[in-house]
Order: sequence, then structure tokens, then C-alpha cells
Amino acid sequence: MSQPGAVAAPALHGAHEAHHEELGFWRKYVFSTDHKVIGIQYAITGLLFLLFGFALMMLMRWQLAYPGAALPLIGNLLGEARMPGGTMLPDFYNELGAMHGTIMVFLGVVPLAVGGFGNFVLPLQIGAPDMAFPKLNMLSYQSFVLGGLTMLVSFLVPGGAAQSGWTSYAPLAIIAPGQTMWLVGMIFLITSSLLGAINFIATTIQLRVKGLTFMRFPFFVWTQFVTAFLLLLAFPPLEAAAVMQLMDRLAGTSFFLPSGLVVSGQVLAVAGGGNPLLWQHLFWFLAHPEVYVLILPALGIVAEIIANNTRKPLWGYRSMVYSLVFLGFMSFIVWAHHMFMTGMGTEMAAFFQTTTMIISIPSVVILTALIISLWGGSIRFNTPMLFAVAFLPMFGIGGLTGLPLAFNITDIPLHDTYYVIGHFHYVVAPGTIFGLFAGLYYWFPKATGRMMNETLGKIHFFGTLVCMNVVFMPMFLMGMAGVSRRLFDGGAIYDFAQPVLHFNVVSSWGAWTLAIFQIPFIFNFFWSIWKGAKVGDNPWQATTIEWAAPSPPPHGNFVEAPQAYRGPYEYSVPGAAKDFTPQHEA
Amino acid sequence: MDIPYTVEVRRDTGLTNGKIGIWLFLASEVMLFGALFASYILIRVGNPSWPRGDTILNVPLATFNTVVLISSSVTMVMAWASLMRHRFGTFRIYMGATILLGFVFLVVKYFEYSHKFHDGLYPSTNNFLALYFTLTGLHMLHVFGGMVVNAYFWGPGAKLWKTNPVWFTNRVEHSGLFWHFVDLVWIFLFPVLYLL
Amino acid sequence: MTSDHAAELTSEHAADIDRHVRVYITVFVALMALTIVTVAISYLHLPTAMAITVALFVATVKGTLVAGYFMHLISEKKLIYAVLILTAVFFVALMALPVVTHSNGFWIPE
Amino acid sequence: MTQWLGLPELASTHGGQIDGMVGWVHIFMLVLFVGWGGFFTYCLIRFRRSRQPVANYAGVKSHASSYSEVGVAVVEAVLLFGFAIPLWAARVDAMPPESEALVVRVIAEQFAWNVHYAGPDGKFGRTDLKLLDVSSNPLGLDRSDPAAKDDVTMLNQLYLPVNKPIIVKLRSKDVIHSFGVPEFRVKQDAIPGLTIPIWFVPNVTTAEMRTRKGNDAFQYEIACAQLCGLGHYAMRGFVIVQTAEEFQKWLAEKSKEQSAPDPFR
Ligand code: HEA
Ligand code: HEA
Ligand code: CUA
Ligand SMILES: [Cu+2]
Repeated sequence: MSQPGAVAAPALHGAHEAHHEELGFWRKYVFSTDHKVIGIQYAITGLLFLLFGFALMMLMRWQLAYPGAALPLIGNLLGEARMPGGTMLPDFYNELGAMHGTIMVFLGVVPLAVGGFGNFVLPLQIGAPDMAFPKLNMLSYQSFVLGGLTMLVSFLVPGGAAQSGWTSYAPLAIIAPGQTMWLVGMIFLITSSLLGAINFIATTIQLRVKGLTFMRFPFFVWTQFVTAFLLLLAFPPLEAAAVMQLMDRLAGTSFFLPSGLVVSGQVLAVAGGGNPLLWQHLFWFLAHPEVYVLILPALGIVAEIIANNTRKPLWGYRSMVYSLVFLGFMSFIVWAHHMFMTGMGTEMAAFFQTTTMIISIPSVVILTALIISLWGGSIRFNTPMLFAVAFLPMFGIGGLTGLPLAFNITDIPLHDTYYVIGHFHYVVAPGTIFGLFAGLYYWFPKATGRMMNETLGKIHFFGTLVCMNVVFMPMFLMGMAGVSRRLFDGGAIYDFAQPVLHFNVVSSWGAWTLAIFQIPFIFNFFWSIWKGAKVGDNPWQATTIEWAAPSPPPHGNFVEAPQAYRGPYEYSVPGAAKDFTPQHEA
Repeated sequence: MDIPYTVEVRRDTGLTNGKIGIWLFLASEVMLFGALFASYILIRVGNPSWPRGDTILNVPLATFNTVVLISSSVTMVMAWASLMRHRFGTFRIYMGATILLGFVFLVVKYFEYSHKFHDGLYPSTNNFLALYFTLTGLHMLHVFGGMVVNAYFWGPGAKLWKTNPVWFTNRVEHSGLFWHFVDLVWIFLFPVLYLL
Repeated sequence: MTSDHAAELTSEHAADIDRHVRVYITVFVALMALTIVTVAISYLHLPTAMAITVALFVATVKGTLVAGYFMHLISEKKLIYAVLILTAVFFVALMALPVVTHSNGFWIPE
Repeated sequence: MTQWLGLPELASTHGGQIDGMVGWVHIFMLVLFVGWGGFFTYCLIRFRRSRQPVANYAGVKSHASSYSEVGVAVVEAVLLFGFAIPLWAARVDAMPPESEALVVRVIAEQFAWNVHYAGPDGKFGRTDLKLLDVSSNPLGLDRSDPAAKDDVTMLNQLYLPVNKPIIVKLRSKDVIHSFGVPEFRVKQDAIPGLTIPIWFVPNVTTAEMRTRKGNDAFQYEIACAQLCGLGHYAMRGFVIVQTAEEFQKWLAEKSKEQSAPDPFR
């Protein structure tokens, strides 16, 4: 199955010297089946969606900080239907909220972490010439783009975008406008992820080079492997649920609609007999594994970079791998911890609290192992390492604040407050996003043959680190005070919220400053593609196999098929000539 | 550049990429229909009264369709077996039969549906019909998909037989696996929807 | 690579393909018989619980036959088994879902 | 003990346990963070390149980490089986008998809280969707039903007697809402199609809380915690906690007032 539609150099990279049959622009950059090109397409699209999701949030933050105040300049551009005279309408706020969540999770982080890094790095790290099913890979990306476009267009159709939260709870999602496009978009995205997952698993199992046993995998490969299984087995139930919700909206069925609904005084004309909890179960059956899909690839990236920049092997690699597999398995049986307030009996509550507690242990083990790996290292603080190191305490905060939510009883005051928002943003924003930034800086030279600028990188890092905490730390205090999430006015009408309302202003300014600190990154990113300092194939002096390929890797990746002779992190081996002994060197 | 193990099996796993791929895909399909069956149970248990399928649906017709689908499964394996015996002609016949039977299944289903609509029975009528239409509808989509793939291997795809018979045989086996799965789903749908 | 071709084809030489085919025919007959059985039973109008168990039992048998012989699961590689076992586990979790939901809430259905 | 966490004033009997547990969990989190964080920062400083030019291949040898992980597991187990599960069981299974409690129906709708008291006779009147009228009769209460004669219905105002077990039977007419009263440490989704009973014992009257906070405009607020549409943010109700006598008086008056044939109905 030879792949004509592929190119040697990544799409971004102008002049490249690798020899191959020249193809037209379209086959080369748009309909390519080369895992590297697809990976880069995924990454760029994902980054753009992250930026877009962030933009939506910055709008919301205005309304949260200054409820009802007209937003200068931009406000009026958004049209009478959304922001008459620059002041936001509640339904537009809800659209922004739902779409921010959806876009960040399904169109930002997953495409970048799995579609981007997975596609680009995984085959290289296992020494494969490409993915097992290159055409499928292309389809997966195209299906993702279709899903993304559907989501974007939904802002423009009458009724607007989805406005029932990223959780799309029935019955609200069925009677509220906007959800249809969301559901269709989700079906595309799910299909894309399923195709991707199949490809990743098959590739990892089949295409790893001679000598690369599972226990010699770089940790990143392991995380992608487990992630793929989560996607493969957890997404279909949501696909089924999405189909049923579509039926409820379009065909008038009542899968999620109980009998006797009265909406604004009118008895709803449906058969009834459905069950709103069914949606929640099916949604969270996916969405809990999904949150681990968000974190695992980032964990993998962080592990790679820590090993490389401490110049020593990861501490407790095996225990990390076992914990990872166990964590992946457990993540399928904790979903109802998102439903503690739906009226669970003692047994069910006990079960899900227990599983949730159990699942926190492997996370602790992995994090601890990563921290201990620092001991005895000779630590280089370059930009990727800074992000990777900062990831640890940030994820720590996010993870630890998961614990009070994990007990049904303590979840009572905290459920659906800003405490939850704080919890998961610490894991996804300064957590996952940091991991992804680290990965971008780390593998950029492999993709382009050029380095990103360190100074700009450091500015980006410190600015982002500070701002992230300014944005999210106050949310814990607001949550403790009992302020609900998804409030159009940030809680302004509630007396009990008054003492903490000023934190809304703090968060907002934090978010806007955060945006400013992304500018050096965006500039750095594009500038370095063409102007960055040229470097060799292995600028970080790393041990894993992707660095055996030329940078940028030609079509087919390796000049001659590599072989693995040892574990992934043989740094500073006593008695060795240099302080790193690559896997692929006999 | 060639992807390894598309045709020959990898020694340590004893499998080709395609074989793993199709089974992974089927695994996800299991979860898809599993979720729908789970929903069926939950909604059925949640309702005080639930109609017996045969009071609303046409059992003889469905029985006939079951027979059709099972037969198509047999012709499918026979198609693959004939390739293993290097009998391309018989392969064409069996594969053709498989596609035809799939078509018959869809036609029968079409009559069932239109009859329901004619009687004013729609998905919105009640949750039994909602489940009936959703489950069978999704299943029909799968039947159709399988037919498209099979048609491809019957027609244009068959060129591969000349250049790389082993690979072609594998691909037919894989599309067969999908087809049998679709049959398998029906084997459960039939009693659950029509007989209970 | 070519050697692997050979391996593949010789491993399944004509003789045991014929055996396979005979098996397929028997399975086919069995499936037909079972189909008739379920339908027949359904006309007895057994009590619901009974009917469900019987029908699902027969369906499972049929399913096993299809998966086992048509899909060659009786003689598959370990890896495939592993994947399917994993899937089966989560499938069970999925099936348990509606049951626990109904048996374990402190709410009262209206 | 949990003022430092910034939880709202406490005004129910069971709330103390919740606050206590929230406190203990956060102490546990803090210990972990400081412990791990300390080690973490030490490593970053001690093992920077300039201080440690060559890395040590072996790294840490001791098994201290395994012990600390076991420690974490043990503490979590204690919190779980010692507190979380029993406390939840107490919330759910130890519901007081309705005879000893005040039973109130709270029916959520977009975007308001309807309150329904059985009145002096303690029997809830029949309700019927057909009689439902958004403005005059949001519950579809059938006043012709004898049991309904003395029923009292309120909008966004939940009057409760102090120090008496309250059983709130939650319902929703349209979408999922969530009945949350921060001071009571109470939160429960209201799910259409289900009636969900929750119970609690308010132990501070509104008046007392006003003097305590030195704010005579203070009100206990019902905050909807589940996204329910445009008006979610404004779906705010009030709880007025009175002494038993005040409450009885109020209920009697209301009941008389509402059962009286009313020209506007
Ligand atoms: C990447 C995503 C991610 C991750 C990894 C987690 C991890 C965890 N989450 Fe979180 N969670 C979400 C994303 C995530 N969550 C999202 C998106 C929601 C909200 C969905 C919605 O409603 O919209 C949510 C909501 C959520 C809830 C529901 C809250 C509610 O709605 O009321 C619960 C309840 O149990 C919970 C629990 C947990 C637990 C116990 C973990 C555990 O896995 C955490 C384990 C980790 C640790 C225990 C940390 C260990 C740290 C150390 C050992 C110290 C390290 C310190 C230094 C280095 C200094 N989460
Ligand atoms: C992966 C998931 C993810 C991420 C990363 C984020 C990131 C952020 N989120 Fe969000 N958020 C959610 C998932 C996420 N969020 C979800 C699921 C919800 C719940 C929705 C619901 O209620 O249904 C939510 C809700 C939510 C709320 C609550 C809204 C409400 O309840 O009413 C708030 C409030 O401040 C918020 C803020 C932010 C902020 C300030 C960031 C910042 O951290 C943003 C940081 C972003 C970046 C740093 C962008 C980096 C990218 C670039 C710089 C692009 C470069 C481009 C090129 C090079 C081409 N989020
Ligand atoms: Cu009602 Cu939110
Ligand atoms: Cu979760």
C-alpha cells in the first residue's frame, strides 16, 4: 500500500531536499496520507480552535466581570441578536459557555494531543514508516474538520449554537435551540476519533521495530496506546446517545423525555416514558474516560521531556506503566461521580466513591514517580522543561481538588459551583495545555529542522504560569462560597455571592493578560518555522527513536529501518562515552 | 513506501494490520449497539406497560428476513472459502448472492417501514416504536455499508486478485467479518424487538 | 515477505478448506433450526421472564455459532481474544448501568 | 473550624459534619501538596545543571515513596469508609418519618421555585396538568378536592420552622434544576419524572442570622445549581426560617387567605 499522496517535509516547511515524486499542492498538503503531514494539520487546526475557544471565553469573562456593561468596540460587532448595543444576552452567554467547553475538549485538546502529537510522534518513536492505515488516517482528519466546521457554522444558523452546556443534558438540550448542529458535529468528531483510535492501536502493536518490546516503549507511546483504547470503547456509547438525542429533537421520540412535561405552561406533546438520567449515564460513560484522554498524552509528553532534561532514566518506569494501564481500565467505572446529586442510593454512591478513590492512587503513583525522577538529575531548564516541570504542581492542585468532589458528602456544597470549574481547569489548562506547549517546543525541531526561540519561550512560560493561577485560583474561593457555575451574571444577583464577586474581576483580567502572553508564542511559532535557528537531527541529545530520523523526516521517515537495542531512557549510563545512549544504537 | 504487515502476518502477533483493525472496529461497534441495548432495557424497565413486539410488528416477515440475513452470512464465508481454493468464478457468484440477499433484506425492511407509517405508527408514537425504528434503522445503515464494501470487492476491487491474491483474500475475509457482525446484531435484535 | 505468502496459503490447503465448508453448512442448518425454535416458542406466549431468558439464550447460542465459526473465533490469535475480552468487560458494565440506575436511587418515579 | 475555607454561614444540623469533612479533606490535600511540593522544589534547586553537572543514573534508591503512597491510600480509605459513606447513608437512609417532620413539595420550573404545603390537615390536594395555569395556578392544584382546600402554595418563598426536620419533596415540571441552599449545605437536582425527597433540620432562624451577620436585609437564598436555560442565573428563591409558633401562625393565615374564594380566580 504505497502512499503517493505524501511528502517528505511537513506542510509548514518550505524548501526541502528529500527525494520523492513531486505531487500537486492538494495531494501534498491537503489530502496527504503521510502521518507527519496529517499530524501537523491536526496540530495547527487544534491550536487555532484552542485560540478560538479562548476568544469565546474572553468574551464571557467580560460579562462575568462587569455584568450588563456594554463591551467596548468588539461588542457591537457581534450583532443585535447576540450583544445588542454591546451588552450580552443570556442565551449568547450560554452559547459561549457550551461551545467553549465543547471546542476546548473535542476540537482543541484532543486533536492537538492525540491527532497532532499522536500522529506525528508515535510512528517515529516506534520506528514505523507511517501509520498502519494511512488512508484511514486521512479520513479521520477530514471527518474531524467536518465536525469542526459544523460546530463553527452553528453560531451563524438561526437559533444559534448549542446553549445547554458541553454536557448537553436532556431535557433542556432537547427543548432548547441550537443543539441539532452540535449533535451532528459530535457524530463527525466521534467517528474521527474512532478511526484514529483503531489506527493508533494497530500501528503500535504491528509496526514497532525489531527489538522494541512493550516494556521498551517510551512512556509517551504507552499513554497514546491507552488513550486510544479509551477513545475506542468509550466513544461509541456517546455516539449512540447522540443519535437518540437527535431522534428526540427531529423525530419527536422521547428517549430522554419523561411523561407529563410542562414547558412554560404548555404540556409538551410527546409520548413520554423516557428517562433524563439515561443521557447523563451515557454521556459520562464517555466523558469521564474523555478527561483522561485529555490528561494522558500530556503526561506522556511531560515524562519524555523530564527524562531528557534531567539526563537520567525515569524513576519507576514499570510502576508508571502499570499505574497507567490500571488507570485507563478504572476510568470506565467511575463515571457516576459526576452524578452524585441526582439522587443516588447508598450502594451506588458507595461504589462510585470507592472506584473514584481507587483511581486517584495510580495518578498519585505516576506523579510521584515523575517528581522523584528529578532527584539526582542534572536539570536543564529550557522552555520545554519549564513547561513540563510546571505541569507537575499544577496538575497536583487540579488532582487534589478532585478529592473533595469525589466524596458524595463533600460534593454537596461544591457540586456545580466554581470549585468544580477550578478543579478541572487546573488539570486541563495549566495541566494539559502546559504539557502540550512543552511538547510543541520539544518536537518543533523534529518537524521543521529549526529551533523555537528560547527567550520568547521563557517570556511565554512565566507569563502563562502566573496568569493561569490568577485566573483559576480565585475560582476555588468562589466555589467554596457557593457560587454556581454557568451563571450569566457571575452570581451578581445572589447576596451570599457578594463577598467573593470581586474575584470575577481578578479572573477576567488574568484571562486577558494570559491572552497577551500568548502573542510571543504565536509569533515565535510562525517566525521559527522560517527563521528559527537550523539544528541537527537530535538537538536535545535524546535517546528515543524519533531522533534517529532526519529533521524533518523524509517520506518513510527513516533512512534505513532502525532497531531498538535497549530501554527508552538510557541517559548518563555509568561508563558510557556520552551522557545519552540512544535506543537505536547497537 | 510500503506499510509492513498489510499482506504478510507479523510473526510475534501472527496477524496482519487489517485483521487487528477490523476487530478493533467491531469492538467499538459492540459498545455502540451495547449502549443501545442498555437504553432499551432501561426504558423498558422504566415503563409500567410494554407491548409485546408481535402485537405491533410483523413476525413472519422478520423471520423471513432473519433467514435471508443468515443465508447471506453463509454465502459470504463461502465467497471467502472459494478464494482460499483459488476459485475466482465461484467467489463472484457467492459474493453476488451475498449482496443480493442484503438487498432483499433492505427491500423487506422498506415494506415493513412503509406499512408502519401507513398505519400511522411513527417513532414519536411511543418509546417501543422509537427504539424499534432507531435500532433497526441503525442496523439497516450497517447492512447498506456492508453491501457497498462487498459490491466494491465484487466489482472494481477484484482487480487486486490478479496482482496480490493473498491480500485480496484477506480483505474479503475482513469485509466478511463485518458482514457476520451485522448478522449477529440482527440475531439479537430479532427476538428482542419482535418476540418479547 | 513472499515466504509469508507461501506460509499463508499452504497452511490452509484445499483439504481442510473442504472441512471448513462442511462445518459452515452444518452451522447454517443449526442456525435455521434455532431461528424456527425461537419463533415457535414465542407463539407459546410464555410468562415474560421465562420468554426473555429462553429467547436470549437461543440468541446467544446462535450468536456464538456465527462468531465462532463464520468469524473463525474458535481459532483466533491471542491478541484478538484479549481485545474482545476487554470489550466484553466494559460491555457488561454498560449492561449493568440500567439495572443499577433503577434499583438504586432514593427517588420515587412519578 | 472551617471558616478558613470560606464556606457560607452554617444553618443546619447536619452541615457541621459536612464542613468538618471538607476541612479534613483540605488539610489532607494541603499536607500532600506541601510534602510533595517541598521535595519537588528542593530537587529543582539542588539538581540544577550548574550545581550537578553530571546526573546520577540510579537516582533514588529508598522505598520511602512506596510507603507514602500506601499512606495516601490509607488516609483516603479512612476518609471514605470512616466518614464519606456513613455520612451519605445518614443523609439518604435515615430519613425521619413524615409524621415527625414537615413535608413540603418544591416544584421547580423555568425559572422559579413553586412551594406547596399540605396545610393544617397534612394532606396534599390533588394536582392535575389540565388545571394548570401559569399565572393563577402554576401547580394545577384542584381546589375542589377536599384535601386541597387548606393547601398553601407559594412562589419562590419557602417558609420553614426552625429545629424541625424538614422533608422537601423535589420535582421539576420541565428541565433539570438543582435545589441548593448554601447555608444549609443542601443541594439536590430536581429531575423531571422523579420525585426526590431530601431532608434537613434548619437550626438558625432568619432573624437570628440577621443579628449574627449584623445585616437586617439577610435572606437565605435558594440558588439553582444546574444549567436550566436563559434564566438559570436568575432562578433565585428565598427560605424564611421562623420559630415554630411564627410558622404555625403564618401557615394558618395563608391557608385561610388562599382557601377563601377569590374573585380573581
Ligand atoms: C484532565 C482532566 C481531568 C482529570 C485528570 C481529573 C481528575 C480527577 N477528577 Fe475531575 N473533572 C474534570 C476533569 C478531570 N478530572 C472535568 C472536565 C470535570 C467537570 C465536568 C463538568 O461537570 O463540566 C471534572 C469533575 C470532577 C468531578 C465531579 C464534580 C461535580 O460535578 O460535582 C469529580 C468528582 O468526583 C472529579 C474527581 C476527580 C478525581 C478524583 C480525579 C483524580 O484522577 C485526580 C488524581 C490526582 C491526584 C490525587 C493528584 C496527586 C497529586 C499529588 C500526589 C501532589 C503533587 C504535588 C506537587 C507536584 C507539588 N472530577
Ligand atoms: C480542555 C479543556 C479546557 C480548557 C483548555 C479551558 C481553558 C480555559 N477556560 Fe474553560 N471550560 C472547559 C474546558 C476548558 N477550558 C469546560 C469543559 C467548561 C464547562 C463548559 C460548560 O459549562 O458546559 C469550561 C468552562 C469555563 C468557565 C466557566 C463558565 C461558566 O461556568 O459560566 C470559565 C470561566 O472563566 C472558563 C475559563 C477558561 C479559561 C480562562 C481558559 C484558559 O486557560 C484558556 C487558555 C487558552 C490558551 C492558553 C490557548 C492556547 C492556544 C494558543 C495560544 C493558540 C496558538 C495558536 C497558533 C500557534 C496557531 N472555562
Ligand atoms: Cu433552574 Cu438552573
Ligand atoms: Cu470524572
